[in-house]
Amino acid sequence: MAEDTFGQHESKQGDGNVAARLAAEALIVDVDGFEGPLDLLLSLSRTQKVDLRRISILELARQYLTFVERAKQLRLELAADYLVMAAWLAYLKSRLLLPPDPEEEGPSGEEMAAHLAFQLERLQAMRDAAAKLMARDRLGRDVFARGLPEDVTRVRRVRYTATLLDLMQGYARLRTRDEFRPYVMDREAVFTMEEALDRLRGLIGYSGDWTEISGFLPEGWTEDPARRRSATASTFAASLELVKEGSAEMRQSDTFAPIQMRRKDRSGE
Amino acid sequence: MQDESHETGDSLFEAPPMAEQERMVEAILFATAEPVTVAELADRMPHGCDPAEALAHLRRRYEGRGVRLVKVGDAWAMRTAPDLGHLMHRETVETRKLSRAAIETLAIIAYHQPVTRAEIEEIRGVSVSRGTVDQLIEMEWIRFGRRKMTPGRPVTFVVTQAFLDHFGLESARDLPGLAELRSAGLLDNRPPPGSLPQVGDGTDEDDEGGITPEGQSELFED
Amino acid sequence: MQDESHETGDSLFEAPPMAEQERMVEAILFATAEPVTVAELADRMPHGCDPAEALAHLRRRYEGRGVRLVKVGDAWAMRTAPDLGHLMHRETVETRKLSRAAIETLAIIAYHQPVTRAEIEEIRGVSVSRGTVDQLIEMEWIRFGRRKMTPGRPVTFVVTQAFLDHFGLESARDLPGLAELRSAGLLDNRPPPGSLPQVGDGTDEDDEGGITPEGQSELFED
Repeated sequence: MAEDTFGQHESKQGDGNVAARLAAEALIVDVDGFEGPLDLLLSLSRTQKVDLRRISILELARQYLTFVERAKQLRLELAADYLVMAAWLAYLKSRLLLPPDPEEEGPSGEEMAAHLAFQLERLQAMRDAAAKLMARDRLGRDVFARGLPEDVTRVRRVRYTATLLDLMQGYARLRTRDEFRPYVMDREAVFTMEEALDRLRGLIGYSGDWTEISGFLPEGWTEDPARRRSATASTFAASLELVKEGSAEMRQSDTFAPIQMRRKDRSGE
Repeated sequence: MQDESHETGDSLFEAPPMAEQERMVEAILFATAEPVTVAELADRMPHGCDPAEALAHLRRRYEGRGVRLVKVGDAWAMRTAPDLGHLMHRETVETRKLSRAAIETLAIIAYHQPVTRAEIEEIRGVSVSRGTVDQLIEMEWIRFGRRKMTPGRPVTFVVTQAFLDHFGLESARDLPGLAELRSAGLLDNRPPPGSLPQVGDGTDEDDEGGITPEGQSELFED
Repeated sequence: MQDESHETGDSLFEAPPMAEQERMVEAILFATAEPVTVAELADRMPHGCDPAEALAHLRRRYEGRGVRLVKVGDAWAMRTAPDLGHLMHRETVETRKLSRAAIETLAIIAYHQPVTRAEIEEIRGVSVSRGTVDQLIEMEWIRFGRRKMTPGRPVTFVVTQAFLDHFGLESARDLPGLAELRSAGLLDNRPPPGSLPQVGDGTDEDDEGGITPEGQSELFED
C-alpha cells in the first residue's frame, strides 16, 4: 500500500525538494503501513532511483527529516523509534556536511553513512530473497507428495540384554549375601549342632542310664554314611555342650570304645 | 491454476505426446488420495488425451517394480508390490536391561547347571517367578535340561549356545570362579578370607544328577 | 545382537541383488509422504543392503518422469514433477497466508542461520513479534538451533527439513541467490561503526556482531 502511494509520486520527481516533500506527505498517510524507520528509509531511498550502493545518505536523511517534520505539523503521533532515527539522522547529516573535526572521537560520518547504506541494502536483499523463495515450486502447490501413503505399521520390540559383568555381579551378589550361612543345598546332609542340641535337650531327661550317644541319632540319619557322619559329629559336639552345662555326663571305657552319656542328676550332687 | 488449463485449449487439436500423457497419469495417480477413474483422468488432463492408453503404458512400465498400477473397481491406483509388504512396518527395537531377578536366575543357571527351580530358589532365597524363567527361555538363553533322578524327577535348566554367544564364552566353564570374581574386584563386599562358601560341593547333587561328573562345583574351588 | 545375526545370518553375506534393493527403496518411498533418511531405509531393508546405491539407481530411473526422486536434507522423497503441478489443482493445499513480517523473518533465518532473534531484529530494523516466530515454528519451517557462545547464550533459529521439502531444496546451500548475497557481503554480520543507536535493538549487537565469524557463512561454504 505504502509503496503504491509512493509510486505515484515517484513519477512526479522533477523538482527534487518538492517531490520529496510530496512523497513525505503521501507516506505520512500510510505511516502505520511501515515496519519501522528502516522500512520507511528503504521506501524513501527509491526516489533516488539508483543502486542502493550509490545512494546519497545525505539526501535520504533530508527526506526522512522532512517526513518527520510534516508528521509533527499534522500532529501525527510517531512512534519513539521514528524520532530516535530522526535525531540520529540529523546528527549524521551534520557530520556529513561539516568538515571533519580532528578532535572528534568515534566513527566518521562516512562510516556511519556507509553502515546505514549497508543496512538498507541488506534489508532489500532479504526482501528479494524472500520473494524468490516464495516463488519457488512449492510442496502442495506446484509439487506434490504421495497422496495415498500406505500406513507404516510400527512394531515395537523390546530386546532385553545383559552383559557378562551384570551376570558375574549378580552371581557375586548372591554368593556374598550372607557369607557365613552354610550353603543351603548342603543342608540335606548336614545335621547341625543346634539341631543336635535341641534334640538332646529333649531326650536327656529320659536317660538316667548310660546310653551310647549313637542311640541319640535322629531317625533317617543312621543309614546314609554322609548323613550319619554329620549327625554323629553334631550329636557328639552337642553332648559335650550339655556336659559343659552340667546337665549330662559322659564316659568312654577305652580308646575307640563307644561313648556313653546319661543325665546328670543335680539333686543327687 | 484453472485458467492455465484453459489456456491449453489449443491442445484440443494437438494432444501432448503419449510419453507426456503417461507422465501426467503417473503424477496424478501418485498425488491423489483416492483411486482415480479414467473419466477423472480425462477431466484433469489436456483435451485430446487418451488416459486409457497412457494407463496401459504406465502399467507395463511398473511391471515388476516396487510399486504397481492396480485397478480398484473402475478406478486406478498405485500400490506397493505385494511381495514387499513386509517392508511396510518399521520395527523399533528398544534395548532394556534384564531385571535383577532375571540376571540372578540366569547367573545361577549358568554357574550351577543343570539346576532345578527348587535349587535356584534355595540359592536366591526367594521363589522364582514363572515370568522370569519364561523370559529367559524366550530369549533363548536357557532351555530345559534332563530331569533329575530325584523324587518328583524335577526338570532342570541349562544355558544355551545363544547364551554362550551373547556373553562371548566358549562354554559355561569359562565363567570366572569366585576367586577370579574377587580378584576382579567384583566380590569386594566383605567376604572374610576363607569363609567363602563352597558351591554345591561335597553334596549328593553330583551323584544324583550323574550328568556332570565333576559338575560346576570344582570351578569354584579357589 | 548376536542372536539377531543368527537369524539373519545368511543375509549378512548375501544381500538381495541391487535391482531388488531398488524395488524396496521404491516401495518404501512411495508408501511414505515424508522424506525418509538413508539410515531409516537401511533399518527397514534386509541386512547388507546399500540404500544409497539403490537410491542413485532409482533417481536415474525416475529422471524425466511424472514423479521424481528428490533429496531433502539428508532424506529422500518421491515428488511430482514441478511442470505437472497444474494437473494437481485438486490436491493443492491452501497454506495459511504468511504476513510480510513472517516471510521476511523466514528468509532471514534461512539465509543467515543460525541466527538469533536480536540479529533478525537488527536486519529488519524492528522487533520480531512472538507470534511471527511461533507461527513459523508451528508450520515446522523453523526450529531452535544451538545457543550462541556469546554473553547470555542466546538461542538461535535454523530452518527445518520440512522447510527444505516445502521449497524443493536439497539443502540450505541451495537457497536461491545465496552465492551472490554472500559475495556481495550481505550475509556478513557487519558490526555498526562505533556505538550507533541501532534501530529496533539496543546495545548488545556489538557482542553479537563479533560472534559469528564462523556462523552461517561456514554452514554454506562446503
